[in-house]
Amino acid sequence: MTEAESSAVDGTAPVKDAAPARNRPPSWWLLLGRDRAAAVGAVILTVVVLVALFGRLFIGDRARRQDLDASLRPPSLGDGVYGLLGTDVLGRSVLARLIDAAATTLSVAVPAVLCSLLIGSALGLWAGYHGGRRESVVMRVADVILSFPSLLIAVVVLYVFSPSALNIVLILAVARIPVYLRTSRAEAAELRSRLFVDAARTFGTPSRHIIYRHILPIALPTLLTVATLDFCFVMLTESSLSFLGIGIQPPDVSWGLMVAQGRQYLQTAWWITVLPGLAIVLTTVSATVLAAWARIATDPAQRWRLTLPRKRRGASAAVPPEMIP
Amino acid sequence: SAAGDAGRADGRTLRVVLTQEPPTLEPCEASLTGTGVVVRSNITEPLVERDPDSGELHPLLATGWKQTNERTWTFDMRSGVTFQNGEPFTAEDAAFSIDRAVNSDLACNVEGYVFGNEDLEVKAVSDTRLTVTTEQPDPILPLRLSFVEIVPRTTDAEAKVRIPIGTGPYAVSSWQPGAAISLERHDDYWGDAPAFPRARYVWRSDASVRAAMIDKGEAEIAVALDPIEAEKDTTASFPNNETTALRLDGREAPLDDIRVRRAVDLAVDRDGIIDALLGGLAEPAGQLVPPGVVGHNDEIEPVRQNVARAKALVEEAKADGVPVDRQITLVARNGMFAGVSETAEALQYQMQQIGLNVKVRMADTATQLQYQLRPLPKGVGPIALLIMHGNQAGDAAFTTSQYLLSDGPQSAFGTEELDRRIAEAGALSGAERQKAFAELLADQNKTVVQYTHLAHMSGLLGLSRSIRYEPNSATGDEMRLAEVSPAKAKH
Amino acid sequence: MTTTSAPAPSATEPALDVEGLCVDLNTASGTLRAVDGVSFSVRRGRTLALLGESGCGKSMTALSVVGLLDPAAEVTGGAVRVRGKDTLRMSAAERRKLAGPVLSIVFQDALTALNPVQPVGRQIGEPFRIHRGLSRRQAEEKAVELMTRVGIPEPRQRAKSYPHQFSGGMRQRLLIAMAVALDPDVLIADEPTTALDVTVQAQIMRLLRDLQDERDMAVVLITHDLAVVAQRADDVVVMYAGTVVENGPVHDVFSSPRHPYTRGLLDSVPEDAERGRPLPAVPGSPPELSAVPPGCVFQARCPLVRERCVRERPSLRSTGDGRSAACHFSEELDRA
Amino acid sequence: MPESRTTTATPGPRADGPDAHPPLLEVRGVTKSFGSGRRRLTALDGVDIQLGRGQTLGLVGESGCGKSTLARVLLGLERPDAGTVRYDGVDPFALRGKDLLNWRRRVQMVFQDPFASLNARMSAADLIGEPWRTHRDVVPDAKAREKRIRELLSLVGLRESDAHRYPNEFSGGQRQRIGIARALALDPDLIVCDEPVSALDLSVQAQVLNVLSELQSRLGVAYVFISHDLSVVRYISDRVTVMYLGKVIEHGETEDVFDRPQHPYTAALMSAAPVLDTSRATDDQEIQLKGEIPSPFDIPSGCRFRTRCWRAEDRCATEAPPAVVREREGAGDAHTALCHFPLEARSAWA
Amino acid sequence: MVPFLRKRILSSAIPLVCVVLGVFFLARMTGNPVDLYLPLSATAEQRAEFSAAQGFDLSVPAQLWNYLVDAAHLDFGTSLRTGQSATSMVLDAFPVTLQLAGVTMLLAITGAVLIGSLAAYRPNSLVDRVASLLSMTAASIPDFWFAVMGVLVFGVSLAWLPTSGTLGGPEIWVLPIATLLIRPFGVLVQVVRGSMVSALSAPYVKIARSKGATPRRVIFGHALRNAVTPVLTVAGDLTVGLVNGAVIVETIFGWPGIGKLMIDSILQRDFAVLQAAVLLTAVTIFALNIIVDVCHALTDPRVRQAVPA
Ligand SMILES: Nc1ncnc2c1ncn2[C@@H]1O[C@H](COP(=O)(O)OP(=O)(O)OP(=O)(O)O)[C@@H](O)[C@H]1O
Ligand SMILES: Nc1ncnc2c1ncn2[C@@H]1O[C@H](COP(=O)(O)OP(=O)(O)OP(=O)(O)O)[C@@H](O)[C@H]1O
Ligand SMILES: [Mg+2]
Ligand SMILES: [Mg+2]
Repeated sequence: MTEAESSAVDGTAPVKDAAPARNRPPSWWLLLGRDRAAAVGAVILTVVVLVALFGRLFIGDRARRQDLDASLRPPSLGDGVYGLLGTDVLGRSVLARLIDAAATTLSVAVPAVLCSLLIGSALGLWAGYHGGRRESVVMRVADVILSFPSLLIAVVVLYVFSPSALNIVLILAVARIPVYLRTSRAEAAELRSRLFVDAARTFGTPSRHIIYRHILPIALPTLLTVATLDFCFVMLTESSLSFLGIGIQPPDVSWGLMVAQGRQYLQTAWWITVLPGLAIVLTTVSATVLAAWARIATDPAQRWRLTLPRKRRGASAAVPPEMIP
Repeated sequence: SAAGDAGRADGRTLRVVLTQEPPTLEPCEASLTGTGVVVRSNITEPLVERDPDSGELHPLLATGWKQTNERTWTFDMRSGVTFQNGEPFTAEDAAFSIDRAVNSDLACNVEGYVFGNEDLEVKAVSDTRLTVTTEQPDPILPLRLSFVEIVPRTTDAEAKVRIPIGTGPYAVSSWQPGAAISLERHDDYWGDAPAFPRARYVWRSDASVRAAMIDKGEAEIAVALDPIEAEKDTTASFPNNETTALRLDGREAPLDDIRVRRAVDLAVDRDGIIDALLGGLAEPAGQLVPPGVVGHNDEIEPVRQNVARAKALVEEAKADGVPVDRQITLVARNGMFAGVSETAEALQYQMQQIGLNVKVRMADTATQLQYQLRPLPKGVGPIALLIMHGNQAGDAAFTTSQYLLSDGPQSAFGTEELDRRIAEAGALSGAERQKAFAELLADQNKTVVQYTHLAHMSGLLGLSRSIRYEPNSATGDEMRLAEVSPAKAKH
Repeated sequence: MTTTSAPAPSATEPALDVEGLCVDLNTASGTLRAVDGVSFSVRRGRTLALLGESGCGKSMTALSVVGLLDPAAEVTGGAVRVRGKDTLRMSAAERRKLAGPVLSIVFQDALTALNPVQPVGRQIGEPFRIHRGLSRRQAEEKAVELMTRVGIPEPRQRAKSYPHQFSGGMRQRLLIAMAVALDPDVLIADEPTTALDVTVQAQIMRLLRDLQDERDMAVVLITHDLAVVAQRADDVVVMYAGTVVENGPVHDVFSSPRHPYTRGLLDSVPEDAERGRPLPAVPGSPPELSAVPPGCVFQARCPLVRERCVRERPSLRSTGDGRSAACHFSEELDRA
Repeated sequence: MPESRTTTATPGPRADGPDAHPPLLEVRGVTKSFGSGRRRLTALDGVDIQLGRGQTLGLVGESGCGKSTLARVLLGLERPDAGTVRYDGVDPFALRGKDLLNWRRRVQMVFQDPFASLNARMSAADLIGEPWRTHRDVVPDAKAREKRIRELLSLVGLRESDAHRYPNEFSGGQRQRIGIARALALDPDLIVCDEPVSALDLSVQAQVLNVLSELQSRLGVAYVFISHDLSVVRYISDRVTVMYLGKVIEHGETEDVFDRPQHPYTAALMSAAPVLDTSRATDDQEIQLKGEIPSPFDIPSGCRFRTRCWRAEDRCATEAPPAVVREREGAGDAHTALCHFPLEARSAWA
Repeated sequence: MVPFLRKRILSSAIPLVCVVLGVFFLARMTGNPVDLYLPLSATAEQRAEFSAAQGFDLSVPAQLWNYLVDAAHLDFGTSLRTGQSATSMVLDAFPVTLQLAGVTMLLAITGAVLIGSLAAYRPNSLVDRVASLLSMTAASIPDFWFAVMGVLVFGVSLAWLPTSGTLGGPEIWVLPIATLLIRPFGVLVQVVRGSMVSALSAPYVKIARSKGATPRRVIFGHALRNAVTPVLTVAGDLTVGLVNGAVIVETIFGWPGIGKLMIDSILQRDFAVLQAAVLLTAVTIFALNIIVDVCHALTDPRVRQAVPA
């Protein structure tokens, strides 16, 4: 028996006084520190976010400054900081562009994911919780959006109206709403018949509070997992839009656009396309790892796994369903 | 190693990779690039052909022609020509083909493209003689007829055909939709037999894949490679008669001020763009027509970049109250040429360097056409439109009437003076015509400055080491497979 | 009592012998010891009841015996011997050989313990396929026999039904059928009837006993129901906070408990209690696993607590007549 | 359809009390079925119950007979297909807004399944305090809430330090206590307890039963107490209602039902209950019912118990059994049962 | 099952109509295709004539009416671009896409089930971590980049595979399928793993292990079928993505599928083809959703029973 800190116990006293205050659950930082992969992911994400937020302050116009004479310089240590990662075909610093692109990329991907997440899950939870006709209407709407070629909407909006970042966000958000809608509806429909929801109803808790307090927290990790995958998907789609010429418009630059534009220089100047591709992969993998961690850390039944020595730790568990392309 | 789509490299099949599947092979649509590149001069032939370099007309299915009166031309037909279906070629067939292309309800592209609304009166006088009568006197009718591909009488006159029969060196042997078009040598061809008994077209829209197919030996010819490939010894570039320019809409401030337009002209670094973005394959341009076209002005030097002067001009304009801060939209079309979006970016950057406020808008063809063609869109602010103009006919009249008239179909504005000179020049011929057009082109650069000329472009062809082929300025529109020979034959 | 298969232990040798079993539990705030040195043994044909406050580690003990602990828990000490071999030191493959023919378990939760997407016949026949290498058809034949045995009407048709088409009681019987399929030496039943109503509960207990008689199994019965224990068990082990506090033959333990906790437990039966008068419950609650006091685990709730109890943990001492108790002052109870 | 209530007088508690006050809870002819068409399952079939303030009604019956469904109807979680539910004469299904909230506060439930009825992501303190987030006025400030949570925890025999633990860290019995503490949080007038102690071991069961009785005597809480542990029901209930396949088949004062059951099913139930006497072999006295409980989709004609009844005759299959009322001498409800051949006192066992 | 199907199909009808109408109007919003199909120098009269010939001069409601009337006769019009019937073009392209999508999903599901299960059986083992990292990376690689790399590396440098194309032996499938595969595979591995982990912690798995079942039996005999529900859902949605948008692969490798046809007809304002293509894919997608539901019912008897009889 662990005889730890209980020397102060007075045997005759009632146990509730004697028992030392139970350790509060370990702090998030500690839990994060215990999972090395997640910690690395968190660091990378933080760096990306910081770069996106403040990078532009440091690089000034370096991301836009062209020098046609310095076109396609390979990465080198000799050309100062901005030459570290080479230059693109217009002689712009790839490093500066990566930094600039981080902001654009995130400012497209994050709002797009957030919008679809918020709208989709709100509607889905509502529909799933209430069921019946509300549910069928919402699901049919999801069907329509899903079977609609999103490319068509993209082309219409981006060519007919202007291909602004805002429009891209809107399109991506609308196109992704059904994913969250279906996921959250399925979760809510399953959860609404759980006893603890009934219990909450017996206290007179209004539906919206039940959804918010009981259903959302359980559905949230799944939704977050979907969202991280979607985050990746949105970046890739934005890149595909650039491939088709309707993505982010120059001189704005996003990682996706860099990959798409640099594609033709793959053989001669790999750095233009590989580096932004790497940025996308690193960011999404970090986000996914972190989401997996969050799944465990927020689940009281799983949290213990993070407190173990690495090799004995178990699964991150549970299903992230419906992570549609 | 695995063979590609175009079949194995057997030395007997010439494999060509295009950018996209030809929508149709209907001969009367051969002025569409996608169709013509396959059909023209390979499967079907016209009566006369225009030499892409000299601009002169050469006999093809017609051996000679003359203008018999103001409105009538007579053509002599080549004899001993057979169609790929075995039928002999006669003047009847020529008459039928012209009728079908120009006078029918088929809505052929040639009709709109070359003949306008005009109908022709065509008559086969004998098996070897044909007369064509126009409503108005037409000095260049033979040139126009060089766009009409000759098909046998048995061709459907009511509907378009997808697979044509012609007199050319190759006949279509099969078309697998989406995958490939195969040609077979036409053994009774009247001219020299082509070196390759078979040819096969496939298509890939991605330039790097096309280049890869040459590298891999999956194709002998690949069209429209990216300039980045220019350094390889398996590529050949050729001037393709296309000229790129920025059309400035002089009706809207700040582009309505000629100083601003001049400043834009001075701001552009043509050499830089050509070297860095176009693989050094283009020539800086100072006018809309390339050398070799009637009316090209040798004297015009492309403007050299001069940022300081450009800035000064903008400053000056600004001092006079021109709203130079107003946002100018630079419209360009995706896929117009390789590197177009980078070029647009470079232009935007260079314009911004002199103090203008420019936004790039990449558009698809349909959208870009709204900006290019009259009626021009309203309420879109000042537009700088990146255009690419190809003068296939070889005469500046085709250019000026479209691009320089103040109400030209593809022109934003102009001056009455220039309109008058264009009209005058069009009526001239010979050296006078050349001089008049050359002068008015120089004049537009001085007084109107609607265009900031960029470059006379080049195409880039991928050619496998196993073949020999000399591309010319027409290659982009009609690639004559008969001119391709195996490399070893050369040595 | 008949010894059936060759390697089976003799009548005197216990079929299951658990010695000093310790199980640690990983939680977010540290590692706890959930089972601390539990020992008991049971012979063929006998029933051992495992009693104890909820949360005292009964299920953990059962699960570690059959090697099915959650990943959060880990056996850290002790031995579990069947047929003379310590299962805790076996390889996974060796252990699998025992699971079914030697050691078997029935879980409490019949609602979820059957695979919802497989017909029950297939599931019940599975042990035969795993251990006897029967074909699917033969195994299903066996399953039908077993279902007949546990009293499922129309077993041939019902073998094709899915778990959700059975009532709770029937599912529990299916689980039992599955557990006894290979005539195990030892059957562990973890609260097999808690979720069921009395009539069904009685049926199940009867079934278990009949099967035990028929197959000469050793049964470890985990339950809260003292009445069931009294009726069905031969021996009883009383656990408290992860430790064994008393064991012995049921009749003796119930008539004269030698640990104050056992006494308290027996007193709380509402059977003959008068309505309106409070039931004599044991006050307080067991110690937290993260802070078990160094002395007696029951000290905080014990009416007899002395200074010694705080200092010194009483070990499980034999008190004669095959019984033992972990109390410094068990004699006092006897006298009381 | 709250308006189409029928008020047929069937066996069961009699409504006419000595005073004009309506009873705390009165249920008449409640019918509830699930599904539709051929797969229609009648879970409740014209159930009547009645309960006065500070009283306890025990509800027993075979698994699946509709006890939990009735509990859910009482809590307004299911709307009955027919019949009326009245609390102090008020129909909860007609309430809206503030009135509904006030009613909700007065009626609470302890759920049968301690695993499913607690949200695994909330700590014990959050769970117990959850009702206050809707009923903000009950315990207004945070300090008081914490204190009250501590009180409630110790009331049900948990430690104060358990407040920060999550359900998965508790054993089944400990969870059930959290559920009970939560039901007590709003100081309700009526608690519907759906097998509140079946997951608990005896010592805790005793604690919990003591808590419940104490609350009743102190605050006058009424209970509907569902259980299959007859000794517990007997200990805690004033009256007992026995259900079989969605119908009330016997009702009466606890002693009457336990000591002098009229319905054969009740008798069988009583005999099956194990007794804590190691020397007594009880099997001989146990009435072993034949067969399985019939499918609720296909309820037998006439008397629904006849398929398993050892006294059944042809008549049982054709005629619905009449209500047999055995008047009792002292105060209290009459002892009613639905049977063609009711047992005489003590005829079945002992 | 039959009433279920009937109900499901009926409930798809209204959304389908919405899709068809939506495409019709959206397409019309992209402007008049006349300019695209006439030479730049065409005169105003020629344009008007062309417009009239194609019916673009009618009001949008009138065009809609004509379209609906024709569609009712299963006539979806003629392609402006090729002059062929839109129906035949779409029907030509569709099998290509279906084959691509089918083979891809088959491989993706099989691979993901194997690898995901392996990873889930020993969570956090080396296998698990490698599988997770690889699948996450796979899911986040831009597909066109992967495709071009594949062409350069396997097509040109190593010369193991043809660069592109549809004619030839099985080797021509490798690169397109690999490109299409990476993302679904990456996503599915994670879904399978997640849902396997929860399935493996279910009580019936404990029971199976208490019977002495081997890991293989536990995974494939017991857990898999229970874990398959989310996998099916996700796989269905991924397939939708493939049916609707294998554009990049079709573009790069020259596969004449429906995705490329659709984007081409959008860019070329070839409304007839676009409408026919969207209708066909929408019907396919609805059918796919129904198939997924049926699969759910087939794998899970509880769902089967919940279907109203
Ligand atoms: N994941 C966990 N985290 C923390 N504590 C746990 C966890 N799992 C189990 N426990 C604790 O381990 C102890 C033993 O649990 P076990 O399930 O063996 O109890 P039990 O005796 O079977 O109880 P019951 O009779 O209620 O089923 C309990 O106190 C429980 O709170
Ligand atoms: N939501 C529902 N849908 C369909 N059937 C239901 C539903 N709820 C309950 N039932 C059915 O109604 C019947 C009565 O169920 P109920 O839960 O009330 O029984 P119970 O008496 O509480 O049983 P137990 O003692 O096992 O808890 C059962 O046959 C059950 O299957
Ligand atoms: Mg237990
Ligand atoms: Mg119940």
